[in-house]
Amino acid sequence: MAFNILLQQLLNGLTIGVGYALVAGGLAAIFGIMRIVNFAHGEFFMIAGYVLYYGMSVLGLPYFAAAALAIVAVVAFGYLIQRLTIEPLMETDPLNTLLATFALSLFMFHSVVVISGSGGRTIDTPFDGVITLGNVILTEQKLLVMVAGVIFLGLLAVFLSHTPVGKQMRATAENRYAATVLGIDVKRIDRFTFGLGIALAAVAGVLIAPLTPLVPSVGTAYTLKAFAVIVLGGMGSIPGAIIAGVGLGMVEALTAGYLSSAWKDGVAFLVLITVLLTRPNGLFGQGVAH
Amino acid sequence: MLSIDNLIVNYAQVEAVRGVSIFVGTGEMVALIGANGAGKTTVLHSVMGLLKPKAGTITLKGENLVGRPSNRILDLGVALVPEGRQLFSHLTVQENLEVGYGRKFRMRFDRKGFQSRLEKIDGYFPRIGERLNQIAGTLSGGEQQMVAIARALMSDPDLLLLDEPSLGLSPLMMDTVIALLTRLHGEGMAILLIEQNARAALRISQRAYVLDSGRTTLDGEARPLLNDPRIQQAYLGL
Amino acid sequence: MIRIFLTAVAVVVAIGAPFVVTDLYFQQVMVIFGIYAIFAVALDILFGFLGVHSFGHAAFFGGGAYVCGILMETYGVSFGLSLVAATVLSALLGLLVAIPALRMRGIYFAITTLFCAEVVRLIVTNVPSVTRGTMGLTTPLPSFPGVPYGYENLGFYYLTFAVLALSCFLLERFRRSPLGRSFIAIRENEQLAASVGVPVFRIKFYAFGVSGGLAGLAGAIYAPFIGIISPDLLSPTYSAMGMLMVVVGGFGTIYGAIFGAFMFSVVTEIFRAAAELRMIIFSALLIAAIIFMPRGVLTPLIDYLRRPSRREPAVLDVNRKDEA
Amino acid sequence: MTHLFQAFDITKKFAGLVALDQVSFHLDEGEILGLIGPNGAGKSTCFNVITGTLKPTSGRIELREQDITGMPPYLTAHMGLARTFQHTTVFQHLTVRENIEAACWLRSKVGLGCTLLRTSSYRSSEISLKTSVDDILSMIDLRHVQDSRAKGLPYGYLRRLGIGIALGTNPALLLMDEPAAGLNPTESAEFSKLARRLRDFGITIVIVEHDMKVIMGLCDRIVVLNYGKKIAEGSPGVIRRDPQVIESYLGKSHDEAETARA
Repeated sequence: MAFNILLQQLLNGLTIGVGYALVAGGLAAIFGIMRIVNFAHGEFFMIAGYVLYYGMSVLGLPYFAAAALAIVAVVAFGYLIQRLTIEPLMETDPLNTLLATFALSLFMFHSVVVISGSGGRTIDTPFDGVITLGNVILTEQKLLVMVAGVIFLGLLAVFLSHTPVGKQMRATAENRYAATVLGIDVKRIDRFTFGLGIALAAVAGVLIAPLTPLVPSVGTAYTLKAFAVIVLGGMGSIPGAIIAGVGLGMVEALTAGYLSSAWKDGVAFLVLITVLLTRPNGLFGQGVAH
Repeated sequence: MLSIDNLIVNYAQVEAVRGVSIFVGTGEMVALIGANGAGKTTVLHSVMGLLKPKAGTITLKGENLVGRPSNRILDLGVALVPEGRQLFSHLTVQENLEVGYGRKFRMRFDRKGFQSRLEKIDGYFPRIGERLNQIAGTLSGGEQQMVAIARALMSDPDLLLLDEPSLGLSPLMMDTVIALLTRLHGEGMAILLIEQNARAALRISQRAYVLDSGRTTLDGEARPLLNDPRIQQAYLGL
Repeated sequence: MIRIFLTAVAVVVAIGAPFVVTDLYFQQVMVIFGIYAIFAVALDILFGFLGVHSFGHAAFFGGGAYVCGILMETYGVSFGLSLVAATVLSALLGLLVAIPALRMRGIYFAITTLFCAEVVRLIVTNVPSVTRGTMGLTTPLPSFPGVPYGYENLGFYYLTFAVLALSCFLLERFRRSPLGRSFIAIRENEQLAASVGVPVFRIKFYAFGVSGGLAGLAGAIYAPFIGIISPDLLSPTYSAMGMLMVVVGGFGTIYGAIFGAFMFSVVTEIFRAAAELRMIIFSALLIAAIIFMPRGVLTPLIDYLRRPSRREPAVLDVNRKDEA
Repeated sequence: MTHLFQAFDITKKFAGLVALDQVSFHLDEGEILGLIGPNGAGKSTCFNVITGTLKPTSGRIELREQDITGMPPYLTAHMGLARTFQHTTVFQHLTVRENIEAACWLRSKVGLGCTLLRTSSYRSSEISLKTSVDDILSMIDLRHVQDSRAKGLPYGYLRRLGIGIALGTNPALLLMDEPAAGLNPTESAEFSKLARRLRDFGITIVIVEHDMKVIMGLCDRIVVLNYGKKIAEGSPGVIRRDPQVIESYLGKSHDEAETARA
């Protein structure tokens, strides 16, 4: 019996962890290549959830169509934001991009509050069934999160290691100067990276949003979790972010299951601050792909 | 081929280059020597479009290079081997070469073109072929320098710029690099070489320019300069 | 001279204003402005003077509010004593945060301060027996000596502006002293400052305490004034609010921080903008300010007015000495 | 006889790479010492180890017979060791005068309380500080621009201001990191004059510099590093003719190279 509870918690943790891995993987890519910390990252996750909600409830679209719409819309919005606010600041004091993305997160958060109110929204997907495996239960949506999440993470890995652009991204992350010398259009890589990072957050948003009541503050929560994850995984390391993301999800689920759900965020922060103090380069060190 | 005329570059408030004119003919190997801080790297960076000159012109085969982004300059046939090698040390040797080859923003990779280019280059670096899957950072210093040169050659340049290729190399490895440059030059590639080891550079070059505090103080045939006391003066002061 | 005159005018106006405009709502807005201004000035000690960019100052503002609220509500401690306790405890909290944070550089520093604030928020949210958790804590209205019942706003008004004036006075005095120059040296170039013997870490550490204490004092006045406080006070939104005020006003100058607070509280209040709309406007303004006016809105304006002769451009004549 | 400064066998390794290998040298009061060597010879590492920016792996550094090995920079400054930086490292947004004032931290002995209360001790120390700052401004010849912001001043001025900031600590030993880099010949000559003036004033100077004209013309003694090792030491005349030094800079001469190949 106790084993079943453990298994159940681990499964829940895996679902959450895949979400963290997607959000943090994008954040790690953006940091690794552009050297900026995107404080608004979770807000893109949140907005994807809201576009999904309105796509389904107002436009009456089916789940997958609304999800696709949400991802496209959020990426387009992110691209616009990158061109308008981040690109002009890339060559200036790093504090500027930090402040700008912080302001951006406020802007997005409060805009959603004005448009949709601060109350929760629930999204009903067609995957509301429950799968029972022995004593362990799993909703179909959670299964979808895991399957789709793993597929997307796998696609990301393949993309980074096997496509020219993926290799250029890793090269740029490691040595921007050498990349420029070799004729890589680093500005273009930046734009693409930002778009990709946002897309991953949006994917996580459309997958996770139906699992929880959707509130505007979920964005900030995810930003903070993603920060914890990329610090744990080694700033800028995408594989590190994925491993640390899944790991954090598990630890949180176990904490929620065995201690109290109120303190599960505390565990993340505690682990984070300990890591920062003892190993400032994170558990897995530096580098985008290794 | 390359013609730099009266180049002036300010770098971090300093007039790093104050009126330098350099000419590299087709298939010519030219050395650019001088003490540290004389402005040699600044000249190469200006050619490569990494720095914006304050004044002066840089033309390649009659085409103006000033104001063009680095990737366009590369397309015109210039490649730079930067100081300190600057490999992508977490990527494999092959990936380093691929990045040097397929720099255009494309999702599909021209594998055929890459292979044929690689075979061509393999002739220069006999041991690169065995090490394609090795992580670049684990190579020895000399091997890294070889990969750095090979990576620059992947773009099939007409003019190769090298910034201190012998820095930090053992004498034996240095000889290998020198031999490689001589061979490339023999096959008709134009080379502009910055080298701290002035004597080694002068021995293999046809012509040389001596830079001092951002100005050309001496130029001419390389061989006669070898034992010219003014070289020693430029380095050690008198 | 102009400075003294302007200061005198400001003091007279500040003292007299509540007697001229007796509107309760106006007084409330002014108190909020004053509290925000103290908070902004506190943040500016780190941002402006030392170039230390704390992203978690809500911890001190909210922390001060909670200390004051809990002491007054639960333990019946007097308002004055609660203020002192809140200031001291917030200062200690500041020092506590500084220990891990100051070991970090750049973004790590930003993230660490942000997370320290989150930890405080988490604690406050999760010990409802003390803080009432997300329900919020009500705080009794204090009585001010010499202020009749029903006129507490006046008490808050004078308290707030006295604190603001005193902290500005001391800071300004400090800023213009040689000791203050060494502080600014840290902001300008930490490595260079250390090379001339300035103990950078120690100064930053104590400044964290002072800034945290002052922010806590602002929060401690805020709690009984508002009457009910919730863990929202500790959220990144409040940290951001302080940063908005400092950056929009232009950091490193005390008047910039006050101007930022004024814009944030009074001007938006005049337009009766809802709280949410105000944050939208201000965050957009902040982004615009970072891109187009990195030195804030007010500083370039004042520089322009201060120029000895406005017709001549402020370009230095480098040849002056050679000609002489 | 005791030396003002002594470095004993300082070694510094970075991840297995030996950047400095048992380097020893000393300085006597009133000397100008040049520290030279080709690119990557370990000059910067040596400089950073002395100023406390880097901790040596082994070895010992003494100033006035006191051990300063591994002391952080702000404490070495207290011991009387000042440094200048490469390029224009000044407080950009302060005026010239404020730059020097900011550097006088060690001279002003009044505490925070006195500063805030403006006590008489504060005022008298402010007056003495003003005189010191005036003296430094005259020394570096920047009095005429004392109220201009550092940002935007000509490069040569900023280099002098950088030296003025170091003088703010009232140093016994001044280390200069490439003080003549980027200066034109007139400015270099002016710099040499200033350095001699500082020496006459009782300040001992170490210069790391690439401009050999400056080094050869200014230094009493020169220490040459190559591959992290001290390869020569002596007067400019000796160093200039030292075959090992020449080889380290120019590479092997023709004949030697031929012999090596044979």
